[in-house]
Amino acid sequence: MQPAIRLLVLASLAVAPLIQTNTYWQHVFGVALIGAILALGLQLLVGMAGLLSLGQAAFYGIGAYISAALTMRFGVPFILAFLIAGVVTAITSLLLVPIVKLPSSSLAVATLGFNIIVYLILLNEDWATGGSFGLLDVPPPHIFGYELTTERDVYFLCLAVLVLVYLGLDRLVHSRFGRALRAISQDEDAARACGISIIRYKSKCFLVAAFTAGLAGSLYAHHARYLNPNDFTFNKSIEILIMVVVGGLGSLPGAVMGAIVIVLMPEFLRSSGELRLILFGFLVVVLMGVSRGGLAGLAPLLTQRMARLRSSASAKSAEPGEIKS
Amino acid sequence: MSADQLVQGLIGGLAIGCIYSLIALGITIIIRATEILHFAQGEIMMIGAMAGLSALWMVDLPFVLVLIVGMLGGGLAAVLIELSIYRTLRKLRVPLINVIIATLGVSIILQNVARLVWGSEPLRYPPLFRSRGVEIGGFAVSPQLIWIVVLGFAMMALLQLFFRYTRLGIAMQAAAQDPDAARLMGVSVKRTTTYTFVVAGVMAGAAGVLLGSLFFASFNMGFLIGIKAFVAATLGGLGSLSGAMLGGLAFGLIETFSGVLISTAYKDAVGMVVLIAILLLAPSGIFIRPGRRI
Amino acid sequence: MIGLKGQVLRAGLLASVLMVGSAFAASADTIKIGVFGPFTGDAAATGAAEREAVDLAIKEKNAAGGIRGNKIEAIYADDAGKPEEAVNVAKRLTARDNVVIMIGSISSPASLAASQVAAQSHTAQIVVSGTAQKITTMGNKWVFRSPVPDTKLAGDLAGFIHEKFPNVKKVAFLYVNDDFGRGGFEKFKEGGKKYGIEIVDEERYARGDIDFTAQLGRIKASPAQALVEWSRYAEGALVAKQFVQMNMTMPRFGCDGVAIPKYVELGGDAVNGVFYMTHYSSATAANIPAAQSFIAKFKKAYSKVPNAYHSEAYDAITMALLAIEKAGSEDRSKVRDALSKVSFESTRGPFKFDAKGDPTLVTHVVKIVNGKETNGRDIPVQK
Amino acid sequence: MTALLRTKQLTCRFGGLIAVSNVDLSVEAGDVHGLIGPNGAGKTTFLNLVSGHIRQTSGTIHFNGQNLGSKSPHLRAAAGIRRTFQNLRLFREMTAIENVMVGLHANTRSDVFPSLLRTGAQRQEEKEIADRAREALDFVGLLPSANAIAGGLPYGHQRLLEIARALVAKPKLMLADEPAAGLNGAEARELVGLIQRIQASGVTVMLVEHHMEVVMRACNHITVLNYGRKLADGSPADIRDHSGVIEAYLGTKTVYARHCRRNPAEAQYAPH
Repeated sequence: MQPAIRLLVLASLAVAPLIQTNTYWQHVFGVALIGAILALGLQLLVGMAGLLSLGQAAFYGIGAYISAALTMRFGVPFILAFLIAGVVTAITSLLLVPIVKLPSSSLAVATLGFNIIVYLILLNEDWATGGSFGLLDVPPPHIFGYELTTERDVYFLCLAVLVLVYLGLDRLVHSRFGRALRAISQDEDAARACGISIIRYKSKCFLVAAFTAGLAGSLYAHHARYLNPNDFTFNKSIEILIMVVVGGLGSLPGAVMGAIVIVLMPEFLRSSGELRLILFGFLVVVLMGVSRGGLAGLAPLLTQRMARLRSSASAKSAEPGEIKS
Repeated sequence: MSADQLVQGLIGGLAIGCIYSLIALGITIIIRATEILHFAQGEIMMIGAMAGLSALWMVDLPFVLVLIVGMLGGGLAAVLIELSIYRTLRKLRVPLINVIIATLGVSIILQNVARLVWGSEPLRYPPLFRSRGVEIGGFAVSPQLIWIVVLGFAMMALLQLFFRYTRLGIAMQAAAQDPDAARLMGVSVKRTTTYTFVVAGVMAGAAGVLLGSLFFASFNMGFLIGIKAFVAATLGGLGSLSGAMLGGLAFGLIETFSGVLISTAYKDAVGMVVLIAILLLAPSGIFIRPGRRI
Repeated sequence: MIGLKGQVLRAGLLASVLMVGSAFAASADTIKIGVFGPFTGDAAATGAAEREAVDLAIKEKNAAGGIRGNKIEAIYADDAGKPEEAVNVAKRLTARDNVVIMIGSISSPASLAASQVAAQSHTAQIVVSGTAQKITTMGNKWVFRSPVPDTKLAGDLAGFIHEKFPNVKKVAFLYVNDDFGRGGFEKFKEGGKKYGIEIVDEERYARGDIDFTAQLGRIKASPAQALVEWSRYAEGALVAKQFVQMNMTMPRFGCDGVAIPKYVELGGDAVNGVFYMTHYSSATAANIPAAQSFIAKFKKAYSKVPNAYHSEAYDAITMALLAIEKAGSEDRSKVRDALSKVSFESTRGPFKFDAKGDPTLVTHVVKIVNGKETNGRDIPVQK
Repeated sequence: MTALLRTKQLTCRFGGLIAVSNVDLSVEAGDVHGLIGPNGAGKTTFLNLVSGHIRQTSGTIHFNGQNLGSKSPHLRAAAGIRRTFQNLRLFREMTAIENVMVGLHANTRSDVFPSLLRTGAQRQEEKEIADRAREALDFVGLLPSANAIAGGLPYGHQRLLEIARALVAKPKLMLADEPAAGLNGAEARELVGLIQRIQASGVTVMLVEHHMEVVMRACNHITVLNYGRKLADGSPADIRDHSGVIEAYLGTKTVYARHCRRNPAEAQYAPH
């Protein structure tokens, strides 16, 4: 739509690790991009289709473990493992088909239950997952004969995946599929009267979201190079949900923004020590109040205010005594 | 399963179930009045437990007073949060999901404030009842567990009476079921909503003291219990009072007996599978209450 | 759709501002030691213990003039007990803060996760309380451990049971379902075989569980003659309480997870009679001079008695400082080499690393009698 | 001429309440078929049964010679039954044209993969969807508001938008549930014109309506329901003179007859 602006954003994300050469920050940026991919997937579920899911971390974990196991045990090349992780994760989401028709709050609790079940499987089935010790020494990603060992290389890999996922979801949202999802989220009866199969579309939506989460999981496995069930509890699901809502429901750029802010904010707040998490909580609460649409809705709000201030200021100087908001 | 395991499981499951029920009740009445999924309810319970314990540190109180202080603490925390945060958010007319995420924010704030105030170590609750089991009919029965069950049931009965027979209770019910009609009848829905949070907080505070006396108090005691209470409330059909009560008791028993009968490693998973199965068979929970769906 | 252009723009700007603006320089005239652990989250109490001990040692050292005239500075980093965060903070400490050596973490998974970063960045890491054998057997020469691994603890416990309770051949094993409990279980199973001790009932619980009726009920119904338990103190105290509530009487054996005064405080009367394995206890430290002076200093600073976490962390920082001194420079590999050869009087006895990076300490058995820790090895053989 | 829609002994019970009871009804292709009756007569329930939003307790529905059985609403929509709702059910946060585009869902195919790859066929289809949506908007006169958010449109326009959403798929049968509710006199007259144009375009319409003027002008066949039962069936003229209908509608004849004589304008409306 606005290729110039997209390019600008891409360029700024692309130069970030070149300007900031500290490997720690490059690592965190990579984590933020993976978070962005996760948030994009959940945005489709929550923001577009109105499905409140608290189980996204389960898919993330499944993708991560599949990708790690394939590369470590069977020597599958990274690219293939990455894709298989996405596909298999998407297939596991079919387990949720029976519950997609539940009303929103029950669905939230049921997906939370799904997350707990997956977590317990990751924790207890040592033979497959390494149990509570997790999987160590996941190999770094190999692409076409290159081993991406530095943080910067992996960052660019994540960026490439993020761009593809973003473009893909953007296309989906602005297609017949996306319209159907939004229709379902706004009025299920009317959507059915238009010929939309609610269960099929909700299931497809979970499928796409799970695929995305699977890809993110694979990236995470080869980025962090250590997997542990504790990183895939429902707390992670809640964190992803916070990213989406903070970024702004229904907005893809918002999801990316929300993820980056939620991942980086604690890093910035670290210097505030003991109060860090309290501040974080406050920021979440305040953000929920100041803007209906999260961060994505925040900036237009600010520009409006500014414009209003400016106009009222000029009105004031022109006609003192009469101020209209 | 031996007879002894059956008895122990029943009593233990009922006791923890009572605690789930008390929290689930709060979650349920909040959902009915505001449609908010209140994720900070477990933290309110924690505040109740801490308040009771702090009172006990200052003056040596009998247990009933500790319980009352805990209830006051929970109610106070709930009303402060409602007035300062949720009411403001509602006034700003933000989407429901924003308020729900804000409750997660509140949960983070409460946990960490509690960590600063009461420290990160678990705190010992003085034994409020005799804890060594007494033999009844050949089974070791803990008087403490029996007391928890008795007190839990008493509390729930009081709540039922409150909703059925007091003016405020009836007004709250009415406002929750049909806010517009209630407004026409002269009920201030804004005020009844605030009272709803108070009542939910008081219940959670009571649960906190009971839980503390059974186990211990710590800054992070609330989150997991809160989530489990959520599951319990869902099990009972979100929005129904008796559903929340029975859902809590049922979940306590399911948890205990799935541990006894199936596998302790997958104890929590069994509870979740049961929940999902029940939701599939009866999408509105076991105890369906006709009325508005959420 | 109208706002999309603006949204994309803002997303990009915000992201790049956040990312680019994130560097801050660190001052260079102090010797930095990275200390990470769970300062928030469920295990925050153990993280706090680590911090208290490190603080104490560093204050002492700085008061004595530091090392080569430089002050020592501890850079604390919170991993919240999560492996994912542990990787983050380890990267931060090594890449941004340029620490000379790292101390942490408390839990084994977080320590394991961080150990990869230690290897990649060529920084020595001293694990404070992670007892999983695996940490030091991965062929990572940069990781060292202050506590003794679970293999030794569990093996020694089996030996103790064999020696003092010769009739106990069937035990029930109750453990927390994570790396810590699982490690204890596996190693005890191995260690017990040698003495013909068989695990007839295996029960797990989730971290943070509070109700153990189901597990204890199954144990009570099993043919077990004793209960061996791999718990941390909070859950351990509840297990003890519920054990008593159910009128169970079999002998109970625990591990270093409960080697903390808080265990006795939370458990009250219910923990009387429990035996547990540990590398440190004030009850068994009477003839260790370093321990006595540590206890005295600690009491003065914090007006409480140090626990096993304190002593492990104190030893860790002590050996880190020694290594930096011995290395003669702040070069990370030199510090690592000096650390591998370190030898000193620790709060838990004479300290030395074996080839894997594990300490060669002896273990102790504590029996709780009337709420007091006593030396468990002193008891007569139980018939 | 065969009936497009035929119900036999159609019955729907909610607990003890019988909302629709043994209704035999047929709608001829090309008709505008009115369905009237006092409040609670079961008109909307009947529409819901035909559209599949509610399942019948017993009886059958045949559409276009095919037994609908227990087909879900989306399959019935695909088969050519479209509807509007009594209380506006628009996708409020989407634009007007997007609302109408959703109406074409059952008539189009491209799904996840074609959309991701943006294949030629998919782009072609999207273009067609947009063109047809604009056409439908134009048909109801809403083209100028195509890009407005549906929830922000004036009430009358929202009604029209719902009709456009149903019409865009060129259904065989359109079920319109009180399209005139809340419209003013001028708008109601325009609605009659619109219904006539819809009829002319070859769409059979089943109209549930309280607004008697609209019903009498637009319909060429009317069925009256009372307490869930079919009371009368015939041309508008037949219905006007049917004594049972007047009684059902006006209750005690004398009171309302006098009332209607005094306020002839009001007689067009059914008492609420």
